[in-house]
Amino acid sequence: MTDIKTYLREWAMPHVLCPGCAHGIVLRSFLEAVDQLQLEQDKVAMVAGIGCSSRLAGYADFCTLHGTHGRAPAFATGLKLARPELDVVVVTGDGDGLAIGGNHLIHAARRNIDITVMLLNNSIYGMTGGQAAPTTPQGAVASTTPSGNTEASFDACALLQGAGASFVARVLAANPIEMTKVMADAITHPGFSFIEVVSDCPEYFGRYNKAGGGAEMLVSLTSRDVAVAGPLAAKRFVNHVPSSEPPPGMDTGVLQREVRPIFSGIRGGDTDES
Amino acid sequence: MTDETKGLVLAGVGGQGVILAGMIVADAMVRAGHDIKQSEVHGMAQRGGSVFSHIRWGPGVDSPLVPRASAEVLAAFEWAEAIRWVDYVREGGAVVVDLRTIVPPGACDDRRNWTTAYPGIDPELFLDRQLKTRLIDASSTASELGNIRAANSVILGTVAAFCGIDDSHWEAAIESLVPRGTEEINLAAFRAGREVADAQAPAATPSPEGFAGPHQIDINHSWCKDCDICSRVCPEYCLAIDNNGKLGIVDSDACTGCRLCELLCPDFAISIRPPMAEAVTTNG
Amino acid sequence: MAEAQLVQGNEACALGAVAAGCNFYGGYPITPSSGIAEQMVRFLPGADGVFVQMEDEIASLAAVIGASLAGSKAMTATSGPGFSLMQEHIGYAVMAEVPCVIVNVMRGGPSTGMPTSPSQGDMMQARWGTHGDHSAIVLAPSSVGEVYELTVRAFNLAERFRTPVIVVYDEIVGHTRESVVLPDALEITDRVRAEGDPEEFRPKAITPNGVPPQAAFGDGYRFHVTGLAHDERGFPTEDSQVAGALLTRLHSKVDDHEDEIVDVETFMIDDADLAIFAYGIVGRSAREAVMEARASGIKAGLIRPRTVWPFPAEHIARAAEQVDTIIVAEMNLGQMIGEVERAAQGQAEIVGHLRADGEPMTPAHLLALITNVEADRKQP
Amino acid sequence: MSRSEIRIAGAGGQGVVTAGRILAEAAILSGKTATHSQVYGPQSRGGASRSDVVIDTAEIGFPLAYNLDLLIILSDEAYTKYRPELDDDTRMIVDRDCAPDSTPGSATIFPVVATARSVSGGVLATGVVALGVLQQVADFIDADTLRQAVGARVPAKFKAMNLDALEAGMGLVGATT
Repeated sequence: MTDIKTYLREWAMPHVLCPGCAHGIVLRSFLEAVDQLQLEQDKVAMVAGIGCSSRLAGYADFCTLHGTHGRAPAFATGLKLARPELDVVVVTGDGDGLAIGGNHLIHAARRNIDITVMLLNNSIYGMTGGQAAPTTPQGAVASTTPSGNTEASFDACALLQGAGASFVARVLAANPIEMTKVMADAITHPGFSFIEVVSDCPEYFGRYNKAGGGAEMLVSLTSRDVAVAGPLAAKRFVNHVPSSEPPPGMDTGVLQREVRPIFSGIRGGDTDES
Repeated sequence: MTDETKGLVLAGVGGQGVILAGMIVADAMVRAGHDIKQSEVHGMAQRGGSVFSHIRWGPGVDSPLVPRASAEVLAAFEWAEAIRWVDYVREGGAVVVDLRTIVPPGACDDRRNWTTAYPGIDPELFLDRQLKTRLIDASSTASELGNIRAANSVILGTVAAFCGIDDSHWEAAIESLVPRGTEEINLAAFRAGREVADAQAPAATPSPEGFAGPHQIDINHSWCKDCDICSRVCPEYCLAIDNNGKLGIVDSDACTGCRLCELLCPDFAISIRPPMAEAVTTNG
Repeated sequence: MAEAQLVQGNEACALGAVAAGCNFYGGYPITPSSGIAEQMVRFLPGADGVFVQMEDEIASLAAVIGASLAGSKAMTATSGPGFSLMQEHIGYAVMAEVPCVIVNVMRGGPSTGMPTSPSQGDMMQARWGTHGDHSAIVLAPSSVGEVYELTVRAFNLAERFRTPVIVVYDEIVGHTRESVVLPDALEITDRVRAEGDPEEFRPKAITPNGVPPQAAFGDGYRFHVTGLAHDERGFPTEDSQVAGALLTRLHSKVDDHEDEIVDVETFMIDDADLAIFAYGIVGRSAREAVMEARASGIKAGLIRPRTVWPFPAEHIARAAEQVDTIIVAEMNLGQMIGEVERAAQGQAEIVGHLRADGEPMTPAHLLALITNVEADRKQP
Repeated sequence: MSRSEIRIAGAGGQGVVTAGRILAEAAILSGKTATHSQVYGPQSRGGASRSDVVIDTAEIGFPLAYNLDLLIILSDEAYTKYRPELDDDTRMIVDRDCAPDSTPGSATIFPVVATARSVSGGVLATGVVALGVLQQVADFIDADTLRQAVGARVPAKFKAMNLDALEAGMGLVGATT
């Protein structure tokens, strides 16, 4: 097993994220997946948008592109079409990927371009100071919804399934082992793969909604975890509220997996060398 | 006078001495002049299965079963049992949990290969309910005194702090009920547990540098943001945040190398090195 | 020598792009630029290239930037509203120093405006559309042949300076078919590639000519690209000195090479009493008008910039010393005229002929204007 | 000046745009310069269609037609739309079926659409028939060059039919006058 720091820009650490923010756990799980798959470090491209989640690209020692707000899937599409041999991974957030960048995300899914999108959902805009996101639950407090959010929120996985993503999964940042496994599956999946990682924002969401610090938010995630696939499902023995229904849309595991033709742009046939 | 009736739940797994402990509690209460009723479940639940004992005391007790949200104290000999029974504790009541055996068999796929599932431990459960919580390491304490089987007396020592009867009744009950020849060690264990009950912070002092255990726990303090995730998720309570808010190692001997702290550290600040690496070096 | 053929402006753009080595096109349909996409999708598969129709213009330029970072020569084409949407990524390409070509076939605006009518209303947007301080290279062809030539030049300049280059022409140039002779041999410039130890690679190094060598993703150099102010390694910085040096370099790498970039056609200007400043399609009407004016004894001349940004201020200053009056004719309500006034520094009277009604300016219009101005000039 | 401007105006589906391109390409084949423009957008859908060709012996300055030498009208709508714009010295060729009573004496009338129908069974070749008429009426282009340009532009399987249409158009001149 390689030291995971091989894939880290150590000189850039510690990273800018707040104490208790689980985004760093997600980066680590991703690096573990890259290591498990033994991907060539020079052939991995990480493409990010804007926001806390997107800052992760700066710390991963691959070819990294920190683009514009919401547009990462579009940058990644051009990159992948021009260099199909690269493993292109988009790291985005709930605001980045579902609000300003929602259009790019669903079209990348529809095309079935062979990239992996990891959407880190912390239910709020962290980088800009705690404003309501398309994933902020109804009733939750954000700096722009001081009396509680009145808008409905997106179910990212359902949205992406509707858009035709050929691989859709949800994992919890509190479950790094499952997260790594699903990420490895997503990277190797032929076609567009989407992972919603349920993460946390203790600094804003936690503080505004009295949900505790990073540790409390993280462990409380597991009590909402209903695994639908994978060997770990049977192993969960503790449930915070065993008798109540899990919140809707919180099913975890691989929710969609199909193989359909991969989009590679309009190009000539395979080069005929003869 | 049900208002004055108090309850205690003892919960553990088979083999931990839950039933004996229950008998000691009942005996101590009788010695203190209370009416008591006790019920217990065992049989199918021996050796690894769940065992519990309900005890109620007061001027006049009708039912032996402790209703939900009414117990004065929960004494959990094991973590999962603490969670199973915590609903029975009244608001402001006490929970005494032994840390030594809290990893239930179902939590890990294979520790040796580090494929451990995070079991979903949630200490916030206790904080939410505003419970007086005492997390103790009864087995270690008993071992140090010379017999690990005295662990249940350590637990009773801590429990005693919340039951409101004089320690002399406890000590008399222990003397009369524990196996012949173990009276002294059990009394010492009881007193050790009694001391823990009064302590606020974890008994052991966190070490910022770490120390050698079966697995080497390295903390990179220049990256660590002291967010406390690692110490909350460590199934063996090896890590803790000290009074200055800094992360330290409490007990590296207990580390099983499950790597949850490492994998769940958002800041890449913890690394766990397996004992295998040392063995190879030594042999080489 | 190649033969003359009838080629449409948008088709010439696609032919020029492919001739320049373009192997990636990402775009979104919009009138009157769609013909470029429709030609690129025919040409690229045979030229080892890739075509993709994206979900909008924002995504189009993002894909182009992604492809360019992967080593491709990439372009997109659009019109009015789409050009507005692209401004975000024009700024990104400037900041991250990503070579690419953006063609804007101008139509009437603002907003949806007049989709099938010609306009020159995007001249300032091409210069200042994206936020923040930045340099800009903008070329303005006036004929089908020039569309071909300047599209090739746009790619060469983009590669040479590691920056986006914009080509603007109006609907008439885009849609008209013309007889052109496409050149056989072209000079093609390629970006300077990074060499040497990847550990030592500095993607945004300060080099003598201001343009650092570039590596492509996947070539063995692992580096970071960001639109944030960054240091020589390409990583975000908040150090004001480092950020200031970056911004200055991005400016000066273009501004210090104006001689190499600026390209102006002057016609009969040496002895002229009055000059007409026009670009794009209006430049052609102006040339005809100048010839007819000369035939009637008026000493008229033409200044027609083929590079509109950087603005050819020196050419204007020289002409202003020669002529009494400069007529600025443009299909907008006054965009380049301000630059001409500034460059002339009061040495010549500036007269505007400004229209934004979707109608072209014919040679007859301009001749009448020249005649009037000449009459005024003779009657002080 | 040797500049000539020709407009072919008709209805969608008559092959008006193709005819304009053929005329411009024929001009190039005979060593001249040419431009061709057409109407885009909503105007080009449904009813009206238009093709402008500028031919010159020298380089063409302004590429659009603004002083027509010749106007060919092949539909009622085109007649209504373009007739009022004309200078007196613009020659006009009008299809017989859309020539109203008021058609001025300067216009020459030919059964262009009817001829296209008889050659091709439809109206698609109307523009090419009109080119035949134009070739005979004005000396912009010689007949062989025009035949060559038609052959190069139309799809192979319609080549013979279009060449027939061109000959039929040329044959109309003289037959009627």
